[in-house]
Amino acid sequence: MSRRISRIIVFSLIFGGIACCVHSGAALAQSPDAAVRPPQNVRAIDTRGDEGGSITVMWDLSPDDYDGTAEAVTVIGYEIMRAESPGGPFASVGFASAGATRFADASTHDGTDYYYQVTASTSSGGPVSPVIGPVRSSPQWFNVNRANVFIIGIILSMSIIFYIASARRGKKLFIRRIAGLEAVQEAIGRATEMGRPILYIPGIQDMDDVQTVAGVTILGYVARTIAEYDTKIEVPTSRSIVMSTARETIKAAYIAAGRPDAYSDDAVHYVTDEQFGYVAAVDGIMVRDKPATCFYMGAFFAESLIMAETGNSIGAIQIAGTAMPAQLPFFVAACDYTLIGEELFAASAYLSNEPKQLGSLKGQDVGKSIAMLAIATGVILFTLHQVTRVQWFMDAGNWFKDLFLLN
Amino acid sequence: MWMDSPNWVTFGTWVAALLTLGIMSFLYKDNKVYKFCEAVFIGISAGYWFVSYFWQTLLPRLGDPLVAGAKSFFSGSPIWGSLVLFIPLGLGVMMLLRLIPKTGWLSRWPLAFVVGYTAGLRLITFLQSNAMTQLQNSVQPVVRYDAAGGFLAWESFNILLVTVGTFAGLFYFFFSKEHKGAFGRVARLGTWFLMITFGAAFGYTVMGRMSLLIGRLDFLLADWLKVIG
Amino acid sequence: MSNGNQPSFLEKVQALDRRVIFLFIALAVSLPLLFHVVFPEKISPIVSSMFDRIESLPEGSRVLISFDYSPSTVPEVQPMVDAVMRHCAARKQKLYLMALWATGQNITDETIDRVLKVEFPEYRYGEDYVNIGYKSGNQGLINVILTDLKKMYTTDVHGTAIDSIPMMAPIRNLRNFDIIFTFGGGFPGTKEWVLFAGDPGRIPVASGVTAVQAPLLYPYYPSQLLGLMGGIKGAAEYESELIRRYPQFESLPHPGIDMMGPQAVAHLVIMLFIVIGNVAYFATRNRQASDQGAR
Amino acid sequence: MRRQVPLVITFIVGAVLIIAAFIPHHPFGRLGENFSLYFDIIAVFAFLLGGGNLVRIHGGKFMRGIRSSIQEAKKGGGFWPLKFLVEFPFFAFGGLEDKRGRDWFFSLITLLGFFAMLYAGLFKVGNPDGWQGNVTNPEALFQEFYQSMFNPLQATMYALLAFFVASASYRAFRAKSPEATILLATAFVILLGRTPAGTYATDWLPQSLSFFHIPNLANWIMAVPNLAGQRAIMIGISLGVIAMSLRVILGVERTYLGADEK
Repeated sequence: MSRRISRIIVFSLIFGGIACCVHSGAALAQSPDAAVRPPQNVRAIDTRGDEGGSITVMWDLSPDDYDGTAEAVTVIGYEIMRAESPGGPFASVGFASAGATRFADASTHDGTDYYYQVTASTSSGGPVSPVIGPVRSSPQWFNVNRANVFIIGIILSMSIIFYIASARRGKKLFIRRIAGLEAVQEAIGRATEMGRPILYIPGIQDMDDVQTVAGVTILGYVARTIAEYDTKIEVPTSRSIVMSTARETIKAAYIAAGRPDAYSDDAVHYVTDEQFGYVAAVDGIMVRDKPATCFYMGAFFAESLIMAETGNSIGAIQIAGTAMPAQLPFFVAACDYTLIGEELFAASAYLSNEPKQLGSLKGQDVGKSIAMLAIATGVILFTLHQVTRVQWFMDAGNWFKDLFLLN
Repeated sequence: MWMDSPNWVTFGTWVAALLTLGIMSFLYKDNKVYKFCEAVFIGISAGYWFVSYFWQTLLPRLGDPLVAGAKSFFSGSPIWGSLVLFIPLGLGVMMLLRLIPKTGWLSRWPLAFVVGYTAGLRLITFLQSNAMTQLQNSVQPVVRYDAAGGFLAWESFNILLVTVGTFAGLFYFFFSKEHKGAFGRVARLGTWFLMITFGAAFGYTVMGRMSLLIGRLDFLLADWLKVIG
Repeated sequence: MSNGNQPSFLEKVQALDRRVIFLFIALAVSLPLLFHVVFPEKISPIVSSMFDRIESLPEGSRVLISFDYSPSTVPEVQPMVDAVMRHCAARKQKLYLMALWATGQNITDETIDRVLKVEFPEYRYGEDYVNIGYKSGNQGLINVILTDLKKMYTTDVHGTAIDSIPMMAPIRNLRNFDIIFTFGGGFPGTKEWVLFAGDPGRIPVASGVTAVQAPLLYPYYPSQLLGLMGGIKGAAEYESELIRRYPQFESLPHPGIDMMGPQAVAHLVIMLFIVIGNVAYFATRNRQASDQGAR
Repeated sequence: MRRQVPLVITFIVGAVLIIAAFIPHHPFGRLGENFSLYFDIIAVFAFLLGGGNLVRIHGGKFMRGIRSSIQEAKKGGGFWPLKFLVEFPFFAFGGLEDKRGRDWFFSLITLLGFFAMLYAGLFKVGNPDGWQGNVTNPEALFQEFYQSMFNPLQATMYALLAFFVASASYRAFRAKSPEATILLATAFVILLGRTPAGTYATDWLPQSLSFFHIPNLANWIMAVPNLAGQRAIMIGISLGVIAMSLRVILGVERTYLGADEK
């Protein structure tokens, strides 16, 4: 909530700052004794869409604030004063710089009556506005400021859920080949032929990273094939929860393949939470056990290239997938196949080959179409404004752009 | 203190230097010294993290509030705040029930909580920070004029290029359409933009990585061998 | 493939043992370190624009330096700060030091002790330089001091009243500074200084940031940003220009230049290997093609 | 039943968390924060499993290894503890892939490191402020271990990247296809732009061609085409995450939950 308030402050400050500073040089020459007038039309309301504890005070600029034409600026800012009774005593709760027209007082107690007045500050005191109030703060049940996030979230979610549902009803969907995932089968087959193990790295982050969740679900489908082929798999993990989840996942895959007896907890073992300690161990496993195939699926940081290069040096087939933009180049350079960003999240759906999972991929495509449509609309509106100079396009463009504004 | 004595400092430097060389020996080939360093690293780092979790999470965020809650319980004050903590405590204990075969299935409850938490939280954060912010930044005129009304060809071209590149890149990610024909060509253009992104990031990172090596060599040459000043 | 079972030299080069590359990288970094190999850095326009500005400002000009970083980025950022500070002091300009980051205040003190007090003992606190320290508020702070500095800063870091410090007398707000330098690598930093002080106040802002940050800030140059240094390379450029104009600084530490020696050699070695790899690749490919043609 | 309850938990936790993002009112306003605390606490409990696993693996290796070493020493009679001590270095540093488990020595090292760290940290050994002291006090034994062992090991492992970027770029940057050529060319220009050589190489270009001045070209690549690629990746990722999360919350994707036995 405080972020929202600070955004409001920031925006008012931007405009206020621009407004006042252009002429503040001239202001210095002015005598500070010139009588300035207080801010007009002061209002105070409960801050919208918050969890309580905040009241927003608004005002119209003092006529002596910079208004675009005035030669001089004498008001350097506004002091917001608060009291619990109309007679005072009033104490300052904050300061807004010149040109600002609102301030969020985030130090209120819900249900208490407050009275406000706003001082137009000059370098030597300043006039005060009339007292307003009472006003109380309270928490709300819906954050109207995030209505746009809500609506866009609904649109994107619905497009995905719609296609999951329609695929479940049996509608046939086309999904293109994804080379990296087509190679999974072949890579497991190769390890089986060579009688060497498969190394699976589910990233180095904990389960609270959605990339790790993706990595573990992909592990589920990989493990199913492994169980059928009776290949050995090694999953060193750098987090304990990932270890537990990976064990559940692999066990389920062995049961699904009808070979629960072949499963052993030893396939998955914890190494250390430390990023580079983990890598030191994984490198050791690679050069000693010489896996035929290495999977890297999840969230990676700098260690990505250390593992991928060591894996390359032992001649393993390597399939990587991550949504860490900074590490993608290294996987692309050192691995045979790399799932880029979105493909990592699509992988488990693709490998599952279940209609409803594939349906969600179609939904993602619709989401991308919506995103492109949105960009195109905004770009066209603003470009039309530049070309035609018709203000309406600018207004429409700004309205449209604000749909994606986080506040 | 004894640890501040010059001998001890020298000893610490020697330990650090030998460990440094041990790890570097892996570049030549796997060997016993590397294996030794690896074993040290795994042991102390796992211990280090557990100690950190213990003092920085378990005690201040679970232990202390529970003790405080118990105190206020006996003094008759409200204890709702600490009662809530029995939820994570319970989930944590369930996690340990894996160790008992009969109750092992209960450990899926905390896992289900964790995955649900991750899914719910990340859906919102990625919707905001990736989708909406990027869309907002993408919306800008592809034709630009300066204040005097002159056409800014270069700026306009750059923005157009970014917009086209973003679209082409998104085309590449389409799953439900074969990369063939006109669509395929745009998707191909998208891969070119992705390759530029990867090449740029790769080239740009090299300097940072070299700095790390310079740092290590500087330690070996200056602090340990003292051959450079 | 070439005739016979023996792989040709070019094929061997293509599948070069990576340890050969490792060896070259190790040498490329350690030899320049050992023998202090330095390269003449050619100052790029984006750095020279701010160097020249400092150079052209008259004696006694007012320079604001904001320390917007933490110890973790000191290795990358500090060389730039030292170089700029030295330059300003050599030009006898008045230094006003502050910080948007809480961690910046200690770094400011450390820099004063190490650079100003040692190298410029004639510099007097309160007359030639002042440290007004850290205040919270990020861009909000910038915005307020753009109109009224003394609203936020009533004392310096030592608790001395601002009004009793001689060099603070002519300062009412940010517009009284001739140039603002911001050093950092995150939020708040250069972007905030440009948007909240430089643009609205028409004050020249120059900046030194980490290498990772720099590309994100290039769009601001040259209209909104006077100049920009990115990481060690930026520091090296500034240091070498400084030494070129002020040879007396040659004996002082110049970590930027020192670090760039191994950096440049290592980069060149990597590029050389890329070229060799491609030459070998094309040579074998062409030979393959001609072999097939002959058959 | 055993499978249904976890699915319901996932659904409720995920759905409530999404809705709570739009409800500022207590108790939803801070639900995300609270759940993140719960996660941290669960993670500490889980560490008992992970750390236990580590101790079990290396303890097992050590026990098996030392037993077989002692047996070896007992063979042929004589005073076996002395023989054991003499042969110890040979056992410890036997072949890397010692089939007879003689590399128990390394497991011992791991265990020693682990317990030494726990001992130093949990009991705050050598902390000048005693029990009340901060565990990160640099004078305590815990931080001393950190400085002299953890730190150099970590920094060196990290520094290996300098070598690996070199070997990876040598192998990967070959102009084998249009895509690979673009990757190669971009990386090359950026690399060149980071050295003085880049400045000198194109210094002779006239002002009108300043765009092709290597540092300028490198900056342009970073600011324009690089940005386009980044944006496409970021938008794609957001949709991937939304779809993945929905599949998990709705129970369409449930691999991670395991299966019932029997």
